Amino acid sequence: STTDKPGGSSTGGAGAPIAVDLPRADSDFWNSYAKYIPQYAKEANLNLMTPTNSQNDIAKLVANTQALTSQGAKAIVMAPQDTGAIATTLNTLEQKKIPVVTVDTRPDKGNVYMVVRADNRAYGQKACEYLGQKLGGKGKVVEFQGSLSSVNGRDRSEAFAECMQQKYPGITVFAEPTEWEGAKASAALQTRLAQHPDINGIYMQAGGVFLAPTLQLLRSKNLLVPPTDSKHIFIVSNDGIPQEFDAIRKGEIDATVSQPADLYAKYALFYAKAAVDGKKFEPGKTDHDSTIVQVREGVLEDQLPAPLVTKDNVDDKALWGNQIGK
Amino acid sequence: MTTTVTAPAPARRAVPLARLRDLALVPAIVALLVVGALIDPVFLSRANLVNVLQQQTELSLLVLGETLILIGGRFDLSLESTVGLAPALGVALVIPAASHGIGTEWATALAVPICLLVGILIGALNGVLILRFGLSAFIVTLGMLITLRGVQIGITGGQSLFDLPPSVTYLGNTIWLGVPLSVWLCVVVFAAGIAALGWFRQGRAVYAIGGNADAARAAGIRTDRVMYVVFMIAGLLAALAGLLMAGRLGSIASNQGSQMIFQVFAAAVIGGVSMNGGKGTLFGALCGVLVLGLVSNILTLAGVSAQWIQAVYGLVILVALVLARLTTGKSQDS
Amino acid sequence: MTTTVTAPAPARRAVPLARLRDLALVPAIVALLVVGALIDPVFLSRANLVNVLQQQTELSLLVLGETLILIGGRFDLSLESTVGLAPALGVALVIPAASHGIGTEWATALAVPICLLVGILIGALNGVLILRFGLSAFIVTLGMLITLRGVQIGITGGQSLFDLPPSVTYLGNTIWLGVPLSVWLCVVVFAAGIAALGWFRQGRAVYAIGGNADAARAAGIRTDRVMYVVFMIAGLLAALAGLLMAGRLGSIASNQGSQMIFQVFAAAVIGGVSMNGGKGTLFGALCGVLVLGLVSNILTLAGVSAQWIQAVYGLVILVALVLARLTTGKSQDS
Amino acid sequence: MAAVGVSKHFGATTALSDVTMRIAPGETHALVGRNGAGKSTLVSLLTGLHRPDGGEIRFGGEPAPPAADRGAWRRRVACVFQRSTIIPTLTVAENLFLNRQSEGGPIRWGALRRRAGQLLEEYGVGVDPGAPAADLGVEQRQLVEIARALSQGARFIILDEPTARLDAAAIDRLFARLRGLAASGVTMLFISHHLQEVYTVCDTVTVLRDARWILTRPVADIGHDDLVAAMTGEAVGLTDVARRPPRDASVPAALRIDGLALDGAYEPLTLEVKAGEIVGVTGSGSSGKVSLAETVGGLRRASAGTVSVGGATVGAGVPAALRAGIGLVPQDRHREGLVPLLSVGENATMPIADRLGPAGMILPGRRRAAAQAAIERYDIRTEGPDAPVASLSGGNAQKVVLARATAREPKVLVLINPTAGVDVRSKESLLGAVRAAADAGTGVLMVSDELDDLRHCDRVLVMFHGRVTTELQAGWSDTEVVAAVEGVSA
Ligand SMILES: Nc1ncnc2c1ncn2[C@@H]1O[C@H](COP(=O)(O)OP(=O)(O)OP(=O)(O)O)[C@@H](O)[C@H]1O
Ligand SMILES: Nc1ncnc2c1ncn2[C@@H]1O[C@H](COP(=O)(O)OP(=O)(O)OP(=O)(O)O)[C@@H](O)[C@H]1O
Ligand SMILES: [Mg+2]
Ligand SMILES: [Mg+2]
Repeated sequence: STTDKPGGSSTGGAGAPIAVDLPRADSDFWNSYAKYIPQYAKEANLNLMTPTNSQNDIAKLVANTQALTSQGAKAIVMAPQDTGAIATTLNTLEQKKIPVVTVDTRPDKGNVYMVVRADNRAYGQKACEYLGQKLGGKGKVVEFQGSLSSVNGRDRSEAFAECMQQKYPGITVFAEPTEWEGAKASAALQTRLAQHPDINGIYMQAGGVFLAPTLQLLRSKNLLVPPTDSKHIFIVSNDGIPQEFDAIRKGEIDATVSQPADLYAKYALFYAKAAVDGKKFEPGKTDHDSTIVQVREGVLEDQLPAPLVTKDNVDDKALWGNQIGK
Repeated sequence: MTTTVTAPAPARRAVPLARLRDLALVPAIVALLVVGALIDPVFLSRANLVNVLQQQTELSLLVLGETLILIGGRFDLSLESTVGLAPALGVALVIPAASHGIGTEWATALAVPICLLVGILIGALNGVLILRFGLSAFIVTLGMLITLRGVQIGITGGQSLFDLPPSVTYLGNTIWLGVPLSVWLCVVVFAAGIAALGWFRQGRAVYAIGGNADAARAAGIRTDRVMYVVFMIAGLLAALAGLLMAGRLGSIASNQGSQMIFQVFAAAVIGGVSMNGGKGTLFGALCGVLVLGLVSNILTLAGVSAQWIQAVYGLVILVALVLARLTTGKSQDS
Repeated sequence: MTTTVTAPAPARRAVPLARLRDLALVPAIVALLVVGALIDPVFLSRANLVNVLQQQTELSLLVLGETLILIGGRFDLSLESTVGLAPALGVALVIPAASHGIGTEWATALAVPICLLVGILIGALNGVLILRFGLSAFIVTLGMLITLRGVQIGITGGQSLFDLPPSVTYLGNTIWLGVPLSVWLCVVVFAAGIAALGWFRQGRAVYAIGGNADAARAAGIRTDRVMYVVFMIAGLLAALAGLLMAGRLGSIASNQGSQMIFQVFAAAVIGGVSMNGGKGTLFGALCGVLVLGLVSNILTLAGVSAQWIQAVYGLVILVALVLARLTTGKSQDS
Repeated sequence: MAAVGVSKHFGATTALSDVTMRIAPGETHALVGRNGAGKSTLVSLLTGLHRPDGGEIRFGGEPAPPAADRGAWRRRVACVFQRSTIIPTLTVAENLFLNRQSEGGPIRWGALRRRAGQLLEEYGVGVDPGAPAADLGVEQRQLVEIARALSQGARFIILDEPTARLDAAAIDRLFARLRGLAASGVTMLFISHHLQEVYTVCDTVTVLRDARWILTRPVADIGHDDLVAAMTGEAVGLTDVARRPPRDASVPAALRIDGLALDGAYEPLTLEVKAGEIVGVTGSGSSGKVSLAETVGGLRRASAGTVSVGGATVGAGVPAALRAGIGLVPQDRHREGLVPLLSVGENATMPIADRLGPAGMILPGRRRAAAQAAIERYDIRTEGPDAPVASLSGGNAQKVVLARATAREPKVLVLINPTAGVDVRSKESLLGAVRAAADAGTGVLMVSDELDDLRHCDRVLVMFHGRVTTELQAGWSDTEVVAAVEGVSA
């Protein structure tokens, strides 16, 4: 609803108000995350303030944070897409003794109570290993890079490039800048296919934006063939949305790294509550299949598992993409 | 009084500058073709050139609409949001709620007509605000740009629409005689546009309105009515571009078309269309579209690093401009 | 022939429309303050209002620069890239390569002067291309917008710079008498601007140039020189805005300032500045900035759902426009 | 055709108040009045461009068509507007046939250009129908507008100051054509500030003053002085131009032009204007007279030669010219004369902005005072110094331009067609001001097509194809000038 009483609790829970800022409203992954937030807040009986949305704009995030603080938030969950520019805000919040949990991204500077994140370098790594293995160490791979100004895009790109260079030097990688835009990816792939008709692998750093354009293009070029066909192009995606699972079931793509939208929401709220309650965490294994690491002084990071989904485990009920309707 | 009438000043045949300006980009296009061929022989392959054309179809339709409006002396920024909203609405009204539809589940055959109708309505709404209420075109369409995109996000909840009915994907996804249907479509639409602007009264009226609206009114042109039609045509073309894009990409992202408006203006203005109205041709604008398409294709083929690609792209555009200036020798307007 | 001399038509004192137009947004601002107070008592708290002001400081500097250029009848889209590039270059030249610097490691005291100088140079470059080469301002600055952003990404590799020297963070991060220094700075700069445009020769010259450049030239105004200065001032202000933003955010993202230009134009045009030159005031533009800031603050406080916030924002802007139109009763220009 | 009790207001200005005027079919009706009397406003009502606030327009007894039906208006009335309605971005041919390029169906450009060529030839306009209208000179534009209006075949034609920008030969050609049209039964409404023309071509005359109707009479029944009295509301006649006392040969030269030339416009020319002397320059279209004045005023850069004022050479550019003490009234007040959005006061004081306050500051009080002085001195009809200059009528706008040119009390005044579109009384006051400036020691170079202007000159130079061919001392006869302008020796 658009008119929830501001500052009030939309979940009706008790305790200190906890604020959540959503990073954007135009991506499937984050919209799923947004849906999980109130759901888990209810489960944990939290006093959740109406979430704000910073629309992928750091200036809006800062403004939202200030507004939420004025409205009495005792802990803030955010997902700064620009990891550099949030530093000052974090300092301010620290001075005001308001703990921050960041989701998906780790600030370059400044202290936070906990970073809830999957290891984005691992995404790139997993994709590289899967492709390298399927291609037998040689071939040509197109990589749709995310925006260079986002840490996730950079981590995935760097890890993918390093791994390819070290482990599979026989594979040529074409890294296409896309700014997370499907149309740019489609145009680049089309051009690249004309230049190198023998391309046999694709790594997409975000299934939400690249999946449909890629499939549509390959379909129109009759390149969407089963893995048994020699013309098959191996595709690894990233995100774990239901559409990707469908495509895996149909054999149109081969794998995706499931970025746990549900766990992000669940543990972001979990740590926010823990912070308000004054709990402390130490590096090491957790009770939910993950590891807390200390990335630097003042910053702990809970690295949630991000499973590689292939035809073998695509129907696993535990995957968040199988839990929501499309 | 008797006078031998002095011979009228020698009517030196003026160089048809408008004509020249139109062709100003042809050398640039040739140069780009040569550069492309040198960088990679694949560039000149039929497949690659067809790709370039197909990738530019949506942009070219938007540019056509925008050029009409610019020639008429107005302005429309909201086209890029129409590219997203029109097909999104058309699709959301027909697909089931499970696929992020609105839940109305109208007959799928209605998707395309709804989409086009939405485009026309948006154009009409712009027209009402600008022509009837006398609001500034820039700020109205900027407001519409934001609002329409917001409505799309609101309706779809920010999700991409994946389950497109075949009628929607048909246009952007069909090949006729080895060339995408969308390319044929553009050829037809541009031919019609060039004919209308060059040889028909209603088309010439747009030039007159952009050149001097008062004079056009004095000459009996129904300036408002003509501009309403122009805004609606532009909306329709934007909706059509949205359909093509949806078909080509197989889905409608909630940011479909976003950021295109800068490219639209770049293409039109590089192609010699004046921001002050009354000047420019569709042929020139089309050349502008091709230049942009060729430049990005070549940069992709050349494998310019992600780090520097944007700087190179911008620089190439600036150089193209300076060259166009030197070839025509005509100062451009602000 | 006899005629009774008719009395001259009563020269009723004309309502100074320009003055009225200036104040057109004041009721809107008052209305927003009331609405905000009703929605959340926090809204009227000193802290919140100071926040709103601080958040708008950077935008307001850009709007000042753009308004000067618009009044002079030109156009500059590249300001938003200057906001990023100028401080990025200033910082990259002084910080060590390990912090993503270029490696020159000049004296840190140079960061701010370099930043401001870069802004001025970019303005001068725009001036050369537009005034000297006679290129279209729209397309030149669009090209610059892309190129400058590309250069910033190229230099920094797309990384944010976050080891900023204290001189750079000082301006955006200091509080004087309970109010951020950046707010004081804006107050001073705007006061200077309003005085210059209203009561100084060079300021009035900008209006004359935008109103009719030929007439201004015939009246002895050095039109090109004035416009060079205006472009350089705008570049300088954009660089300053970049410094403020860098200080406020504690780092310089490679997309710092990106997407701001739409807001800049929205604020200026809502504030009554004409896109056709010669019309508008800094006070009006400042009101436009405040309206935008208040609207977003209120929408945040009201907790409008993420799904619909953008649509609501756009709609509010459109409504503000229509209201401004109805209060002044003056038709706006295209 | 009738306007019955029409009124029109623009904001606080009353442009027409309860004006009733009937024009009988077939008559040639003159409409005269001072600048700002409301003539052009009446035209805009009669052509359907504006709707009257009160009263109504009727054609042949029937009410006027609805405002939206432009086609119906155009069938009833054709008009040459005072403001240019030429569209500069289109070709001459298309301007001539705007919105009637074809009878439906595609336009045949070749045929259109040929038709345009014929039409232009009939009116003696030597331009290429395929050229963009932006390339036309002021006079050629005016001729194109006239040709367009007369060729539409309407039975009622309005001409709002058609002759203000034409030279004598073109005016003669126009009048010959108007007489032909009148003979064929076409009704005409003719507006001019040249009362001579009213007597030459019109049957009836209507006078407007201060937005009100004053009288309608057959021209034969009203004398020149009475007409002027009706227009001005003062029962005084025009005085003959007083001869100026001869200049003393020892007076120093205010302006010296030495071998000045502009390629393609005029050939090297040497000329001296003494302090207090008024030198007229005339010639046909494209004789180079305007270019000459513009070079002296700093608007154009000479290709050879020098201009000097009081012995010191003047650099290129307007600022240098201003500094040297040259004031300029440019040819086209809309293009180079005024900044429409700014106030009367600001336009009039633009060149003296540096004198209105310390350190580049402009003190509003001082500006208003300076502007008020100029308004009074030139009798500018305006609501006051703060009114936007765009709201002035043509003649009053021209006075603002003159006020601007004389703001710095120049040593040399360069005027280009200074009285174009200015009413009789204002013309007198304008020229009186010029004479007063000359009497105070200013050297005046006046480029004009109008014999009335030239009569105030101490001597008149006639240019032909870029060269001064004739020099006439005061006391010349009209035929001498006309002959010299046309390039035939008298
Ligand atoms: N669009 C307008 N807005 C405001 N005032 C106007 C407008 N048009 C005309 N006026 C005013 O109406 C009055 C009549 O103007 P109009 O142009 O009809 O005079 P005119 O008799 O044609 O004068 P001229 O001989 O100088 O052409 C003037 O006071 C003028 O300032
Ligand atoms: N800067 C220039 N370069 C080349 N040719 C020019 C230039 N200025 C004027 N001319 C040409 O010189 C001729 C004289 O021009 P000018 O405008 O001085 O004539 P004019 O006597 O003022 O005519 P009119 O009465 O029509 O204004 C014209 O043929 C014009 O096209
Ligand atoms: Mg008039
Ligand atoms: Mg001339």
